[in-house]
Amino acid sequence: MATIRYILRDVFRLLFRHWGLTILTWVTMMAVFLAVGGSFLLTSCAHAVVAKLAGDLTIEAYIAKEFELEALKPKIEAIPHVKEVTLVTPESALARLKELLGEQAQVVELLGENPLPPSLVLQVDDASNADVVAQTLRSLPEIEDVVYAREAANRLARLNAVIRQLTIGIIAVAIMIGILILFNTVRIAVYSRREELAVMLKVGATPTYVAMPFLLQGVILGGLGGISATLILTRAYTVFVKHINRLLPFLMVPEGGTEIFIQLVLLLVGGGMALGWICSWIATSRHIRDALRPL
Amino acid sequence: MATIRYILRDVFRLLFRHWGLTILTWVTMMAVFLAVGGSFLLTSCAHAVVAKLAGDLTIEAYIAKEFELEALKPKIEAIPHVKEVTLVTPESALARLKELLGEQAQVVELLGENPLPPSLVLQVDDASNADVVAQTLRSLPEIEDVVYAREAANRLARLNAVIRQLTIGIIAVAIMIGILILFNTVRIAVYSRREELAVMLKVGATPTYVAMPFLLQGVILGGLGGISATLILTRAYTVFVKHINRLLPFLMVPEGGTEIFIQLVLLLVGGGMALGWICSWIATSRHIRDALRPL
Amino acid sequence: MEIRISGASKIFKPDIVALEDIYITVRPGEFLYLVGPTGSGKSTLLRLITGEARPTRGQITVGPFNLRKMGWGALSYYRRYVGVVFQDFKLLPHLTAYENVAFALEAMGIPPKEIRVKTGEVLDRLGLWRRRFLHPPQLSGGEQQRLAIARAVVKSPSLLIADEPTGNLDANTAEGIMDILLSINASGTTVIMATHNQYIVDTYRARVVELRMGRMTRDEEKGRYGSYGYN
Amino acid sequence: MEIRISGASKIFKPDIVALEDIYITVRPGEFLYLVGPTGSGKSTLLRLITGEARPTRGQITVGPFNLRKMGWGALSYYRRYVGVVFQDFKLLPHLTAYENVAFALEAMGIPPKEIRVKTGEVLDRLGLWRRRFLHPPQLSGGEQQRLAIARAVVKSPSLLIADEPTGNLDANTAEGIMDILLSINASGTTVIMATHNQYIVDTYRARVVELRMGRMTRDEEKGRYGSYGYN
Ligand SMILES: Nc1ncnc2c1ncn2[C@@H]1O[C@H](COP(=O)(O)OP(=O)(O)OP(=O)(O)O)[C@@H](O)[C@H]1O
Ligand SMILES: Nc1ncnc2c1ncn2[C@@H]1O[C@H](COP(=O)(O)OP(=O)(O)OP(=O)(O)O)[C@@H](O)[C@H]1O
Ligand SMILES: [Mg+2]
Ligand SMILES: [Mg+2]
Repeated sequence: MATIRYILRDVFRLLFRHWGLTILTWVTMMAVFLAVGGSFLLTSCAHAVVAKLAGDLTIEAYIAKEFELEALKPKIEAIPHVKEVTLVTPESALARLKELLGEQAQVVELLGENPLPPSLVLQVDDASNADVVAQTLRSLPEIEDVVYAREAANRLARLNAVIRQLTIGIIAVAIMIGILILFNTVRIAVYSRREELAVMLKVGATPTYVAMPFLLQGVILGGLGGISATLILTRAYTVFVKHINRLLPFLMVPEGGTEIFIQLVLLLVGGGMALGWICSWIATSRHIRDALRPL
Repeated sequence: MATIRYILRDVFRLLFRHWGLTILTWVTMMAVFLAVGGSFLLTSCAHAVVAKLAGDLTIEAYIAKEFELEALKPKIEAIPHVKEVTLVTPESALARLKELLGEQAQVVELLGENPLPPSLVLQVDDASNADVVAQTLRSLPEIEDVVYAREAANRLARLNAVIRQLTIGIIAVAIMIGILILFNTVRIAVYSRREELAVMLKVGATPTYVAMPFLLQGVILGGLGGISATLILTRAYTVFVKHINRLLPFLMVPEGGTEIFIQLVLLLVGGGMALGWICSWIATSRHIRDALRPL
Repeated sequence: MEIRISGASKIFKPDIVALEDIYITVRPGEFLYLVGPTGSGKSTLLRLITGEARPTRGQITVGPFNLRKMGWGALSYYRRYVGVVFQDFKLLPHLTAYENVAFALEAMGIPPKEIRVKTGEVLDRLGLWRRRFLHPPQLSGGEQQRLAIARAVVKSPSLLIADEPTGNLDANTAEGIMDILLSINASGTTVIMATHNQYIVDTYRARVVELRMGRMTRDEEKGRYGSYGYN
Repeated sequence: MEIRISGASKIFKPDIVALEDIYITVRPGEFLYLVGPTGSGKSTLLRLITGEARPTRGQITVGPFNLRKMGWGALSYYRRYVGVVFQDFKLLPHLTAYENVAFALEAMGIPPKEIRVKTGEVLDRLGLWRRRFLHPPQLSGGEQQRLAIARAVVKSPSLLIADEPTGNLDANTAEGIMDILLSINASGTTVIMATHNQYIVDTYRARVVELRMGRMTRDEEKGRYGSYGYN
C-alpha cells in the first residue's frame, strides 16, 4: 500500500533530516547499552572467576588404614554435591609434606616409617555446599578425619552470593537509567515536533500514520544502539580478557563464548528495539492525545 | 539592575514551566552522576581492598645463627620500601610449624633439638616492591635465606595495576557518557525553543540576555543532579559497606571517610555545574548564531 | 454535506463567551461568507465545524458526522473530507511547498502517481509551481497563504473551510483566489469563508452570516459586507 | 533616523531575484507606504532594514548604523530603536499577551514599574487589556495582529516597520490602527508600512513606494495604491 511507502519515507526523513540528533541519540543509546552490557559482562565474569576459585577448593578425607581405598571411591562419589574424587596414597602424601616443608624437608627423613594415612581429595560443586559434604563424610565409619578450609569455603560462598546480588543490582540500575535516558531523549525529540504533529492531524492524517514514523525511528535507534554496543562489547571483552589473562593468568577469566553473546544480543538489541518502541509510543501518544483533544 | 531580575525570573520560568522536563533532566543527570560516582566509589573501594591484601603480604628472612637478632632489626628497617619488621625466635617458629602440620604435629616431637633458624618477618609498603626488597635482603651477609610468596606478591601487584587501569577506564567512560547525555538533553531542550530564541533576538534582546537563563538552568540542573547523586551515594555506600563487611569481614572494605566525600562533592557537584554551563553554552550559542545570521 | 448547527455556544474557561446560541443550517453546495469584527467568534465557529473545538452547549452535525461525540478515528476520517485554510496557515516548515500539498494526499493513502498529477496541477493554478522547492519560511506572506489554500483544495473536499484566505493578498490575486473558490463551489463543494474583505463580499455576492460578540446578527442570501466597513 | 538604501539587491540562493537595484532615502519622521503585488519583495526590503537579511549588493544605512557590516552586539543594540510588526506576528506562544509586550521592554533593561505603566497603556489603547492573560494561540487573528503592533509600538521606537499590519483586521479596527500609527509618526517616529489595503493607502495619503518583481516602479509623495487594485 502507498501508505506504508509514505511511512517508511518519513522514517528516513526523521532519521536523516536531523542527522546530528540521530547520531547523538544513537550514541547515547549505545552508551547506555554499553553500560548495561558492560556491567552484565563484568559481573558475569567476576562470577565465573569466583566459581573457578570455588572449584579449586578441596576437602581432604583421611581414611582409616583398614579400609580399601579403591572400594571407597564410588561410595564417596555418590554423595550429593561431590564433583570429583582423587585418591592420595600415603607415599604421595609424604611427598607433598616434604614439598610443604620446603627448606626444612630433611626433618621428614627423621620420621623413618611413613606415618601418614591414605586420603581422598574431593571437589565440591559449589563452595556453599562444602559444609554439608564435610558433615556427610564425617558420619561415614571409613573416614577417620576430614580436613578442609572451612573459612575459605565460607568466604567464597559469601563472596559468590554478594557478587550475585551486585550483578542484579547493577544491571537493574543500569537498565533503569537506560530507560530513563531513552525515554527522555525520545520525549524531547517528539516534543520539539509537537506542533507539526498537531498540524498533520488537522490535515487528515490518522494517529497511526503520524505516530508510526516515530515508533519505527525509536525501534531503529534502539536496535542500532543495541547492535553497536554488542559489537563494541564483544571486541572489548575479547581484548580485555586477553589482557587480564596475560597479566593475571591465575584468575582464568573465561573467554567470551557464543552463548554469552547470544544473551548479550537478546538483552541489548532486543531490549533496545522494544525500549525504543515503548518510549516512542509513550512520548508520541501523549502529544497525539493533546493535539486531538478538542478545545 | 532590572535585567538581572528578569533573567532570574526567566530561569525559574524555564525550570517550572516544563516541570516534567526539568524533573526528567534532573533525574537523568542524577543517574549519570550516580554511574560516575558509583564507579568511582566501587573502584576506589576495590583498590583499598587489594591494598589491604597486599599489606598482609610478608617476606621471611632466615638469619645465620651467629648474628644478633636485635642488632639486625634497625638495619633491615632502613631498607627502602620496608614498612614493618617483626622478630621470630626459633621457639615461636617451631610453634608455627606445629600449627602448620596440624594433625601430624606429633612428627615434630621426633625432631629432638629445635632445628629451625631465627627469622625476621617484613612487611613491604607495596606488593610490587617485594622483589626488590627480597634481593636487597639476599645481598646481606647476615641473611641465610629469604622466603616469600613471590607469585602472590606479583599477582597482587599486577591486580593492583589492573584495578588502577580499570578505575581510570570506567570513570573516563562514565564521564564521557555523562557529558554526551547531558549535552544531548540540553541540546534538544534548547532546540525545541529555538524559534522563541530567534524571536527574542529580533525584538531587541542581546545574545547574553537570551542565553543566560539557559546557562543558569544548565548550572542549576547540573548542580542539583550532582547534589542528589552525592547524597544518594553517601547513604548507599554506608549501607553497602556495612552489608559487605558483615557478609565478608575479611575484605575489610574501608568505611567512607570525609575526604572521599569531599572528592565526590567536588567531582559530582562541581563537575555537574561546570558541565551544565558548558553544555548549555554549546547548545545555546549555536542557535543564537543561527538566529542572528542574516539571510 | 449538510451542516446543522443548533444552539451552539462556546465559552472559554473563565468567562469568555466566544459564541452564544448559534443556529445555522448550510445546504450542500452552498457558498457562505462569515463576517464580523475582530474577535466576534468567526474562527471559533469554523473550529467547531472542523472538530478542533467542541461546543459548550448545542449540537453540530456535518453530513453523517455528529461532531459532539466523535472518537479519534472518526475525527481523522472526517477531516479527509474537509479542506481547511487556517487563518495562520499552519504549514509544515520542514517540508517544501510541494511536499506540504502532497502530504494532505499522502495522509489519505492516495498512490504516488495520482499525487504527482494533482499536486502539480494545484500548485500551477495558484502560481506556486516555480516556488515548489522552497520551504514555507522562505515564501512571501501571500505565497504562504496561497500554499495553505492549495493544500486545502487539492484533496477535492466535500466541505471547504477558509478562514481569512485573502488577508495577505493584493486585490488582483485575491480575485484569482475567489475564482478558484467559486469554481470549486460550482463543482458541488460547500464553501464557508470567514473574511474581512468588503470588496470581495460585495462583488461576489453569496449568503452572508454576520457575527457580533459571539451572536448571530444577520443571515442574508446574497448579502453585503455590512455597516462596520468603511462607510 | 534617516534611512539610505543605495543600489541594494537581494538574490536568494539559486536564482530568485527578490530585490534589484533599490535606491530609497527616507527622511526622519516620514511616513512611507510600501505597496506591490504578492511576492514583489516588500517583506524582503523591510528585512534588509531590520537587519534580518543582508543585501547581496548595495549599501543600507539607518542613522549611524551601517547594516552591511554590523556585529551581533551592534545588531541587538540597533534593534532596540526599531519596532517591527512582522507579517506573521512572531509572538511568543509561551508568554501571555501582557508578557509578550513587557518582554520587549525587559530586553532593554527598563525597570519593572515603568514597564507596568507602559504595557498597560498600550494594551488598553489597542483594546487588548481584557485579553492580557491569554496566550497568543488563544487570541483571535485580529487580536494577535494588534498584539504584534502593541509590542512594536510600546518601546517608542525611532523607526517603526510594519509589514501588512491590517491583514487580519476588519475595516473599523484597521482605521483605529492607522490612527495609532499616525500619532506615533506625528511624535517623530519614521514609519514604513507594507500593505495591500487600498482603502487605507488612498484615505491616509502619504509617500508611496511601489515594488514589482523586485524593482522599484513608483515613488510618489501623497501617492495612491495603484493600478493593480480593484480597478
Ligand atoms: N482558546 C481560547 N481561550 C480563550 N479565549 C479564546 C480562545 N480562542 C478564542 N478566544 C477568544 O474568543 C474570541 C473570539 O475569537 P475568534 O478567533 O473566534 O475571533 P474571530 O472572529 O476569528 O476574530 P478575527 O477576525 O480577529 O480572526 C476572542 O476574543 C478570543 O480572544
Ligand atoms: N529565504 C528565501 N529564500 C528564497 N526565496 C525567498 C526567500 N525569502 C523570500 N523569497 C522569495 O522572494 C520573493 C519576495 O518575497 P517577499 O516576502 O519580499 O514578498 P512580499 O512583497 O512581502 O510579498 P507578500 O505581499 O506576499 O508578503 C518571493 O517570491 C519569495 O518566494
Ligand atoms: Mg479569526
Ligand atoms: Mg510580505
